[in-house]
Amino acid sequence: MNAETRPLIKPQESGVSTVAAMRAVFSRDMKVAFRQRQDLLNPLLFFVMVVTLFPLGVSPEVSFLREAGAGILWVAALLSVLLSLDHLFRHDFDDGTLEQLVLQPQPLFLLVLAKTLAHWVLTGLPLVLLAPVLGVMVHLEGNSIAVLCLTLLIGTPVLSLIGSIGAALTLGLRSAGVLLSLLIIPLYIPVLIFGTGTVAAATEGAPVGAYVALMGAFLVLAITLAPFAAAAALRISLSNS
Amino acid sequence: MAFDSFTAFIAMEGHGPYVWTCYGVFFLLVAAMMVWSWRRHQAELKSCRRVHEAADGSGRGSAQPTPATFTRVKVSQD
Amino acid sequence: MSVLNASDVACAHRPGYGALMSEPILQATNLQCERDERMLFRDLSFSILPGTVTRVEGANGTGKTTLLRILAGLNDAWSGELLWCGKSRNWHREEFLRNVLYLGHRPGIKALLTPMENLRALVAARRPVADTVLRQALSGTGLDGFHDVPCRRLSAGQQRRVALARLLIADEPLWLLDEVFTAIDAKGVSAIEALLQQRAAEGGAVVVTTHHELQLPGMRSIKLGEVAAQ
Amino acid sequence: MWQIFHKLGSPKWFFGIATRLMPWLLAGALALLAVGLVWGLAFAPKDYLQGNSYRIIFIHVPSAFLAQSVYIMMASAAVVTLVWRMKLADVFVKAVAPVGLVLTFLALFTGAVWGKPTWGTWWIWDARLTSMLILLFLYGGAIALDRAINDEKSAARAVAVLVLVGVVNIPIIKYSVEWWNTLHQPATFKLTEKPSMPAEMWVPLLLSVLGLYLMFGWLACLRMQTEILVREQRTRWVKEHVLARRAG
Repeated sequence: MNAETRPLIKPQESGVSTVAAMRAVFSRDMKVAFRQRQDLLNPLLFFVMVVTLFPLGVSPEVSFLREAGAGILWVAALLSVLLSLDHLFRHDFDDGTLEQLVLQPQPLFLLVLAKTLAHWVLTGLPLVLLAPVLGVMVHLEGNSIAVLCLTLLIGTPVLSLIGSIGAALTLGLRSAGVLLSLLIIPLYIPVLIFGTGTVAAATEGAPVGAYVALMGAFLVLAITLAPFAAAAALRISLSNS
Repeated sequence: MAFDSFTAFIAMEGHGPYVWTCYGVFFLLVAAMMVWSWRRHQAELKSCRRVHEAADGSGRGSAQPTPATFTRVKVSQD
Repeated sequence: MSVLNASDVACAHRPGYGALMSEPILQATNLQCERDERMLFRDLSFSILPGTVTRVEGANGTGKTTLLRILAGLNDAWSGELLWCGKSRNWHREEFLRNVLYLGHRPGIKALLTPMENLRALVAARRPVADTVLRQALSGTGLDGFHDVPCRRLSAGQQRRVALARLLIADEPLWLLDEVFTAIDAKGVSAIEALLQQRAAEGGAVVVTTHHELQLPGMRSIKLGEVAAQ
Repeated sequence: MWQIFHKLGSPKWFFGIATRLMPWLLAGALALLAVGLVWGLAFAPKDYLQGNSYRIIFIHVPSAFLAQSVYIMMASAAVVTLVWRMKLADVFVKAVAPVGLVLTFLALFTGAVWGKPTWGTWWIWDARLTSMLILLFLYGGAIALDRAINDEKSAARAVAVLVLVGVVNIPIIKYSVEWWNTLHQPATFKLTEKPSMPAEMWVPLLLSVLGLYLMFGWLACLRMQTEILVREQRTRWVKEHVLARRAG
């Protein structure tokens, strides 16, 4: 038998490192997003609009806004992230990129983590950057705005990570958007509570270190567990398609 | 007995409506779950039976299903 | 003929060793798949040998795509046994994925990216390939001049060709190709047929589903749809 | 070992066991609930603080207790679904999720009605009630996801992932809601936690909790049997079962 007629089964060590593969996934998502820049603005506009509804719908009084401001901003940020989650896997699912992602030899949960990170950089991070402006508009004080931004900085990645599970579970279903919200909102409650609670504590002048540390713990927990669940959910959803 | 009379038992010193509403809704929902689950079970048994009886029938050739002839069905105009 | 002992045969992990031609690269035993309460197939057994092209045959709805997705590891809703080089595929998933190339009927091409970017992203997950090689591959599928045009401006056939460009540089020993001739013109079809044949001659194993009448010398086939008739 | 495991997971085996078990479960449930609730309603002494309204405890606590443990049971079954792909675990989750939803609703409803004479308002953002409300959402989400996926196996596995994620979150939710509660309104006095409850109160409470557990067992068996019939309709044993019942 001729040596050339034997296909070489590739040895274990060959191929691309997991980090390189994650970087490739991340940069592709960024590239795709920046080819459609106007879509990046949508969650931000939504964020601003929801915040605007509160002074109009409830009261423009400084005292009310100062007390409710952190909560309003947090709820609005949560809803914007929720709104953008539907796209996390949807386009990849429709064009078949997701199949290829699942068939990559690298651990799927790490690739999902890279995708989720890209999602956060494209939606969560801009919200954090915009928050100080809106914080001033709802009459929050300087210190409170700083703490609010800090909690959003730690909290929005958690929202993206938990959301990735819901997005993966509802992939390819009818009315996936509404279903996604139903599944995910209850899981968002602890982050919301601690996000706003920390700002409230800061407004009263209480030390916030412990709460921030606790939110950090949420983030660590979400980073370690959510990608596994999302990867499992993706396999299930693809299996069904 | 913690109450002096039946009327006192019903009234529960003014808390009667609350207590009895709760118990009422509790029994209603638990009973509804029981009845509904039971009826669904019976319906499913029945449908399984129908499926298998139909399969048995055609297998033995006793009750042949009508062959597909695609003849038009007469509909009276009354 | 060289003398090989048992550990050398079949998928050794060291470079330089390969599967013997007679050793199936993929072996399915009593595969069964049920979808939406409908039995697609059961007791399906076959083996895929290196150096062969295998065509999955069957009418619409007999589960050709599903079978291919099961083989690729995209569909988990099956029972039976699937051996990859004599080992359980599910327990050697990473090694298996390293060695298999799957092209679905959704080609995995991002409309907003250019053919070059798409091809680079698809290949980069598996091995580093120089851009010049990628360009050659794209040119080889007749996409000269379109390398840096966003894919949404390309026709359906051209988009498929971007995905097919992977085949020109792929070194995976097992190819699973779903409806590979869709949206490809007659000239392209015969070129792809030649490509598959060449791949088989190199020792690769190719599994295809297609409605197109594929006739290659030495082609094997898996027939689906007989369960439904029973 | 695996043989036993597989036998335990076999729908046919379960169907037989459940048929034999169900009369006992139902009888036990009715007896315990009757004794516990009559005792609680008519014979247990009045609470010195809340008066007679506290008698709602004999249904509120069992419902709340069971609502939470049903979710834990579903999560355990979800592990079995994902790891061993046992059909019976899928069936269990699907069959009991609506029961859990109803029990959670009952806990919420009785809590709200109890709140009126106690706090003077129907709803209060009390830590327990809020946690229960979130549990209701979790149940609702699981049922909605199950309904949305056509393929049974995929639905079971997707719901299993969701329930597991939920069960990891439940302690976090509980903790954060309690923290939030102390932040906003220090609890004046809680509905259920009494420093010490006399035996005439906790014995009937225990009886009704056990009674509702047995009732849940009966409902779970019945609903699982129904679900098994749906799934295994074409098998030989189902055929024998349904045709034998017609003859007998």
